[in-house]
Amino acid sequence: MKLIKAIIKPFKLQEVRQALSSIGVEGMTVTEVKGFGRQKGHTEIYRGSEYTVDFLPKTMVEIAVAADRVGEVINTISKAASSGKIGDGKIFVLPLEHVVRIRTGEVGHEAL
Amino acid sequence: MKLIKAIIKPFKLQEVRQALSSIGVEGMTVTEVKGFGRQKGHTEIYRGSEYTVDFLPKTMVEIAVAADRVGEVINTISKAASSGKIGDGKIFVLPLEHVVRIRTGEVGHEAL
Amino acid sequence: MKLIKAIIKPFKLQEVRQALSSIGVEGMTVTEVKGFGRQKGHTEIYRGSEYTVDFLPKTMVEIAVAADRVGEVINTISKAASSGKIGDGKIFVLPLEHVVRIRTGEVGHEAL
Amino acid sequence: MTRSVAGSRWLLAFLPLLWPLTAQAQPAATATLNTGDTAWMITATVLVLFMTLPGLALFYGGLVRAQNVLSVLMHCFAVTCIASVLWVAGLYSLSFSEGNGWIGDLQHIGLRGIGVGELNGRTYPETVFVMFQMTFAIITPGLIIGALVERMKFTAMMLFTALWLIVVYAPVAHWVWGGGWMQKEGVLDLAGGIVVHTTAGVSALILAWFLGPRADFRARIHPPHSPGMVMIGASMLWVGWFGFNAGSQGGANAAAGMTMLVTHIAAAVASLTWTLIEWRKAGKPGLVGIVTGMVAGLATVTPASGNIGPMGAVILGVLAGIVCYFACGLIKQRLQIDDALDVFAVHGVGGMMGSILVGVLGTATFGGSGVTSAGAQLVTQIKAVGFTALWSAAGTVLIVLVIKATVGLRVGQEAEYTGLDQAEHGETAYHLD
Amino acid sequence: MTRSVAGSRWLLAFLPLLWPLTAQAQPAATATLNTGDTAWMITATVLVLFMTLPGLALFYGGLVRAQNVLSVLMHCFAVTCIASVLWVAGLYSLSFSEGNGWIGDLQHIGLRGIGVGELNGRTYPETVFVMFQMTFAIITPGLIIGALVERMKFTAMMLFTALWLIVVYAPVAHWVWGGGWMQKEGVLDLAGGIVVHTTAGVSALILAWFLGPRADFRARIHPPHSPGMVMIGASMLWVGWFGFNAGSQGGANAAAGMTMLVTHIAAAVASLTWTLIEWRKAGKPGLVGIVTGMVAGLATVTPASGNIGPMGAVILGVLAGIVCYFACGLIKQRLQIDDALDVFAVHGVGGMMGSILVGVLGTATFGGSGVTSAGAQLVTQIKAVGFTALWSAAGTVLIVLVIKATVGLRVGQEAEYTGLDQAEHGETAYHLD
Amino acid sequence: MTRSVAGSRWLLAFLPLLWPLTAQAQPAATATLNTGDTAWMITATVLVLFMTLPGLALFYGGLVRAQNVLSVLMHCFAVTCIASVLWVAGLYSLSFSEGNGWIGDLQHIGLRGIGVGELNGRTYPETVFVMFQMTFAIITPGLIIGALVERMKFTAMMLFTALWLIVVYAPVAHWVWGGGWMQKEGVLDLAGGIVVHTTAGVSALILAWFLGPRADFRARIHPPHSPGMVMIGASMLWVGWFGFNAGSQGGANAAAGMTMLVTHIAAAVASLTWTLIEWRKAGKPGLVGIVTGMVAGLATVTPASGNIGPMGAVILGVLAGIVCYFACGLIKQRLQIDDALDVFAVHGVGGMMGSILVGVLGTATFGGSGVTSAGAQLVTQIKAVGFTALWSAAGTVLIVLVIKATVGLRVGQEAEYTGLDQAEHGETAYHLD
Ligand SMILES: Nc1ncnc2c1ncn2[C@@H]1O[C@H](COP(=O)(O)OP(=O)(O)O)[C@@H](O)[C@H]1O
Ligand SMILES: Nc1ncnc2c1ncn2[C@@H]1O[C@H](COP(=O)(O)OP(=O)(O)O)[C@@H](O)[C@H]1O
Ligand SMILES: Nc1ncnc2c1ncn2[C@@H]1O[C@H](COP(=O)(O)OP(=O)(O)O)[C@@H](O)[C@H]1O
Repeated sequence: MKLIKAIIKPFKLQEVRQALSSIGVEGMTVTEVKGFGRQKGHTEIYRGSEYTVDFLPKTMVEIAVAADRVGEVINTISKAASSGKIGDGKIFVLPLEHVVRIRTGEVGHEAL
Repeated sequence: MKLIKAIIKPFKLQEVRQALSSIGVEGMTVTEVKGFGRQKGHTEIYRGSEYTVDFLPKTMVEIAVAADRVGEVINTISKAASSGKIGDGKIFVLPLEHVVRIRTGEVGHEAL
Repeated sequence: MKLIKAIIKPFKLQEVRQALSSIGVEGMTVTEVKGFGRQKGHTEIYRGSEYTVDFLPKTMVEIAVAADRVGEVINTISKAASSGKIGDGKIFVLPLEHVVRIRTGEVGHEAL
Repeated sequence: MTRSVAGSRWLLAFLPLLWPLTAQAQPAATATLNTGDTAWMITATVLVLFMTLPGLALFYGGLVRAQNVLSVLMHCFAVTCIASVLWVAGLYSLSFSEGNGWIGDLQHIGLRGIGVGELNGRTYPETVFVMFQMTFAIITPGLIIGALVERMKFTAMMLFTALWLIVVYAPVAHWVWGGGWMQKEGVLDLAGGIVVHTTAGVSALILAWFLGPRADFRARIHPPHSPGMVMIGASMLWVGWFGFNAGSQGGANAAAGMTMLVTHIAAAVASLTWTLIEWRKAGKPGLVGIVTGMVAGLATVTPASGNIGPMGAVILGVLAGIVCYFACGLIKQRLQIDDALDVFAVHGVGGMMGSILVGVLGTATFGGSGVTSAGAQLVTQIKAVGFTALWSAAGTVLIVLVIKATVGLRVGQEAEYTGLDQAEHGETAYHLD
Repeated sequence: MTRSVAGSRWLLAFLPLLWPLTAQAQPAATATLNTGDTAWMITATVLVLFMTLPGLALFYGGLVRAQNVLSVLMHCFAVTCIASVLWVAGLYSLSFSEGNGWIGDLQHIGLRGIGVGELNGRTYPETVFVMFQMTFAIITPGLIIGALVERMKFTAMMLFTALWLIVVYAPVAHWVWGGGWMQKEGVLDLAGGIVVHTTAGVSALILAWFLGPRADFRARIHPPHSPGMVMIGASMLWVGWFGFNAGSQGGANAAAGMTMLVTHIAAAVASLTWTLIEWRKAGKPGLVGIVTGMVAGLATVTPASGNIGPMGAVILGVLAGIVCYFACGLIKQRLQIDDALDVFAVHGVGGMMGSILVGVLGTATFGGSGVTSAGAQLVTQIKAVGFTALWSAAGTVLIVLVIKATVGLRVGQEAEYTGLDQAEHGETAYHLD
Repeated sequence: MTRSVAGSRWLLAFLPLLWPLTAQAQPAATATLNTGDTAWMITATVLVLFMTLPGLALFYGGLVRAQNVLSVLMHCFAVTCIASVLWVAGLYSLSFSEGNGWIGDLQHIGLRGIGVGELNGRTYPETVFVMFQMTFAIITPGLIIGALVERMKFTAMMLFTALWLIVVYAPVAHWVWGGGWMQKEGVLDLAGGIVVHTTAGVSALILAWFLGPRADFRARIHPPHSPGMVMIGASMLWVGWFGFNAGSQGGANAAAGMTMLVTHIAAAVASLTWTLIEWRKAGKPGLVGIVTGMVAGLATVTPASGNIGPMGAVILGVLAGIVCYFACGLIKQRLQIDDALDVFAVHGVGGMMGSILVGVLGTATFGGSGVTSAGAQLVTQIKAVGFTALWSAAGTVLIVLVIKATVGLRVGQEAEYTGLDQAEHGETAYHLD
């Protein structure tokens, strides 16, 4: 099993969710994060002084999936999250050793 | 060492913390997240129109532990976080290669 | 490749970012988290009653890097984040199997 | 004057008389300044300004998404400023100087001729009257903001406001309150069911239709980002509304007292009515619901509050709660018009309803006063409401066309997604960490 | 009249005289309307309503957890509406029409007989008096909300409010202000130390006891979710309180000026006193602390503000700061009663203290006026406070039993954990992203 | 009296006459109480208090970081309390009793001799005058808070306020409004361009310089944590300012009406002017900008609002928008003085500008009144502004030295990083989860 962490632009969350849902992936956990990268933050100007907001609001989507679905999920996310502009984000894949569903005690693929 | 990520219902956080504390696990990092899964969000109704809040507030607890304590920790969390209802959440276990305690420079198990 | 997760004191974020930037690491994702550990929370007193705030605000910095840069990055973070006081935080290193840059489709080191 | 005759005369009427041929002296005013009336009118003016800043701004600001709240506050604030300047520049004169039945003249342009001691037949200074009426000219376009939030360009909104005040507000204010034809026909509208709520409500609906719905209006609308902010704003509207209605009696007199009382009763009854319906229909009584009911009650009682008694207030309150509740669903769900914050359904429908029903509830039968023949008064009221609605609609269409041809109505798609706060104003509402 | 005699007579007193046998004409009122008094009384009414909406609502709303803030705002708003309607329906008549020493009659039911021009012996319209007193009947049950937050059912709260206004508020208002027995005995209570703060404080304590503590009251209580909101609300209470106290002088007169002054002094002194104690005891001077001190000072000075001078105000301010501070700890820590927002300790204790001490501080020795014999006045005051406290307690017990037997007092455990905003009202306070 | 003479006399002047040798009877006042004037003055007092609590507190609180917002609210609240107590204790007497040209005497210490019925030659009670002027003594040190936020110790701030009121405020108030030398020279300052804005603005700048900049002032300043809160506060300032300016006319009269009108015009024009400049310079019109423009406009018109007409108000509005906008950049960017919330640039510069320009705009040429010779009046005004600025600067330096030698000015570095809310007050502003 793998844990996929995708950092995307916040306004793409809906599209990504729908796309994942259409390939049968319904479970995910979403965190609001701040991104630093090539895409730069912005300045806000108050009373003639510049104030730097150097991070960008981003959304992190974490999805645990069976190893054999990783490619499909990556592609789906990539397509849905892409705007073609800088700052579209990244997808990270981490090994996932074990999963438990708290309610039932199911483990492994059952628990996804 | 392993990194345990548990997604639980927010109001269970206190119980989970106390349970972990009682088995000697004091360190953890907690993030507020939004969950999507089988448990569905809710609608809020304003002036006769339905507004969908499709995520559920969840709490993610991350705990780095020695490999030999993983089973115990999972059981403890499972018990404390369970309400028996849908949406109780999941526990993910990831391999953890290295840990450093910033203050002292200790590494590995020492640093947990 | 590795995913480095550093839990630091929020007011050290600027320094950590600048230090990382000076060794050429510009990309990172930052999350506000609540920490529990040896450093204890505080009490707020209202109208003579004590209210416990048992977590501490912490900042989690996640950085994906090539395996050969891990040591350098850890050292840089350690130095910049250290105040020598309890609660300075921890650095966790996790294996990272795959990275994709959504905009270009680049993968692996290219995508970092 | 029938509507067809009116229609044929108005173009003529507007032009030649704008500048008074002879600066007529005001009829010798025998009134002297009364400090109690003056104290109350200054206070009432403050209260009505408070309704817009920050009352209405918060009421509206809490209803939108967090990424657009500042743009709403900005709109309300900027509208206040632009309306104030235009009022002083010429709109007060157009609205309240003599002119003809359709529009005032320009004798008071730039407040010419309004000296410190001028009473103009009132018991309080004309400067205070100018200010009091200015706060109405501020809040009326302010109400329209509710229809255009989360997608209209700031420049377009400003241009709209300026033109709308000239084309719609000033004439209607003149007709009803400034000595114009409706006033001469005996229309009853103490504090603006016609001048304020009908004009703003109808124009809001038309504007919303031209703007088109917000990006995700059909798929999913977002809940109010801060119901608490909505409630704070609504509370300020409630307390300020006493300035609005009781202030419209022009003094600290017995009529102001009764107006205050019936205004309050209608608000309380409408709140409870709305809440009960919502409780039944949606399963739970909500905060946004109860305060919306209150606003509906106040909008509805406004035109009638000078003529009804407590019984009339209860009736209007109940009707406001019921009719405005269902009007919201009708516009948004059935007609699928994204009048985002329900300006037409709450203010427009309420204001029109109250403006018409005062014809009945102002009779002694219902504990009212000032209406002797319900039938005749109803005709007068309906004609006035109908004509004002048409005028507002036509004026709005005209202005929208001008804006479309010049600065454009709507922000780009990306700006809408990012939120207007960043895109239009370069600011972020909540930096909480 | 001794308490035992009172006890035996009241049941009789309440019943037969409710409906006036002959609709007595009011004694010929020679007063004429004074516009200055009217201007001030309308303004004072607006200020007192502003105290509840949004003042008190924010003061209380900021003190609870984020998941319950909307329910607090909702409670305050709904109480305003229900109290308004009941006041108009019959409570005004029960409180302020003639009746007997225990309760008014029903001659003004539905505001019957209160015409536009009616002065009823005052210098401002009776409609304004109805409104002014209504705002007191709103805020008094509003205060009780502080005791029941985060766990009481909305239906139960509404039912409680309605019954409590009938059983507790209207009679006590009649005794002290409506010509009832306390007034005849010469009780001093300008603006409601007895009628407002004793009744609300005692009832809050009893209700909190019956409700039981919030889920985690013993293990860990949660800090105020928004001290800033608390401060905003408190500030509005401060400015509004001038309407409350100075408005209770019934006109824009010299007495109102002095009342304003002593009210302000007590508030400022109590704030600083509280803060100094907190600074010493808790190590830091906090915002919630200083504003709580202010509210304590205002509650304490309220009954006395018509009779004391600046020196008396300083004394009451110091006492309010000290006594109310320690009362908070006493109730919550010692007695372990979860009067969540300290209604009894702050309002009840303060109000009772001020109501008693006016008997001393109103003497010329302390720069006061209106009290010639401190001893006799003290007896009168203590008797009135004591009897009112007992009546309030008994009334509350009765009502609680009714509610327990019908709709039930408390929400379920899950609702309490989730928060009342979602569970009871289906809303979320902060959608900030 | 030339400045050099003034300089040589003041030390002498202050000492011997503090305690009146003979408690002189006030000149027989023939005025009687006017209820309308009284109603308005009570209301105006409430409005000015509302400007500080919560108006100014929110205006400032929204501009700082989330970790310091409570400390700002706390400062405003505590300043209100301490100023109130000192005012009653002795400052009112020093400011407004007879004394000499430099300072009043102590005949009204502890409000001695101010009875309920005292009018002291006015048409409203002296108690109300005491209260009205107290609200000015509250907001003036309140303004200074904007310079010291995010780094000054709470104790230091409190000590500063107390000393500053004695050393700077009370004398200047006496000079200009209390019968002192400036008043005798015919200085015009209706509502405090000199007494309020010049003193506060200059002192703020000096204090900011001594405090030094916030930790990351050069590297990166943080945007306002809540522009919405800023706007709410600004709106309250706007509505409250009518109490400030029109209230300074001392009654509900024709002059109050004109003052209200020109005050409003200047605010609206300054808001738009500022916004247009910002739009051009920074690319976008922002909410914080437009409301800052408004405050600049109000500060600027304040001293002139008793003497100018609408034309003068427009001119002052335009100038306020332009000059204050660029003053902000000048102080922060050029001079690198961290007057954090631009107290000098907005209030100080605006107030001084208005105080001087009234000498011209108060002439009939500009539709004003009360100035016959612009040249002579300008000299009087400039002298008064200049001398007050110097006095304020000197007083502030003195006080800062005292504080440095005692409690210390600034919190430690860690407290500054953590935020003053936690470090100084033990509280957290937003517990939203
Ligand atoms: N090395 C990295 N480690 C962790 N997160 C990263 C890294 N590089 C980029 N990110 C995240 O991805 C987001 C987008 O990256 P950015 O370089 O701005 O543009 P792009 O996605 O087009 O390459 C960043 O805002 C940050 O949240
Ligand atoms: N595949 C997944 N990857 C990541 N998080 C998941 C996944 N499935 C579920 N979750 C998280 O677990 C929470 C609970 O899951 P849900 O399916 O609602 O109920 P249950 O825990 O009873 O299976 C979700 O809200 C989400 O945060
Ligand atoms: N075992 C752990 N798993 C995950 N996070 C931890 C763990 N231990 C500590 N942390 C995180 O590191 C932070 C600092 O740890 P703490 O024990 O307080 O001090 P120190 O860093 O000096 O050891 C905690 O607040 C928590 O966020």
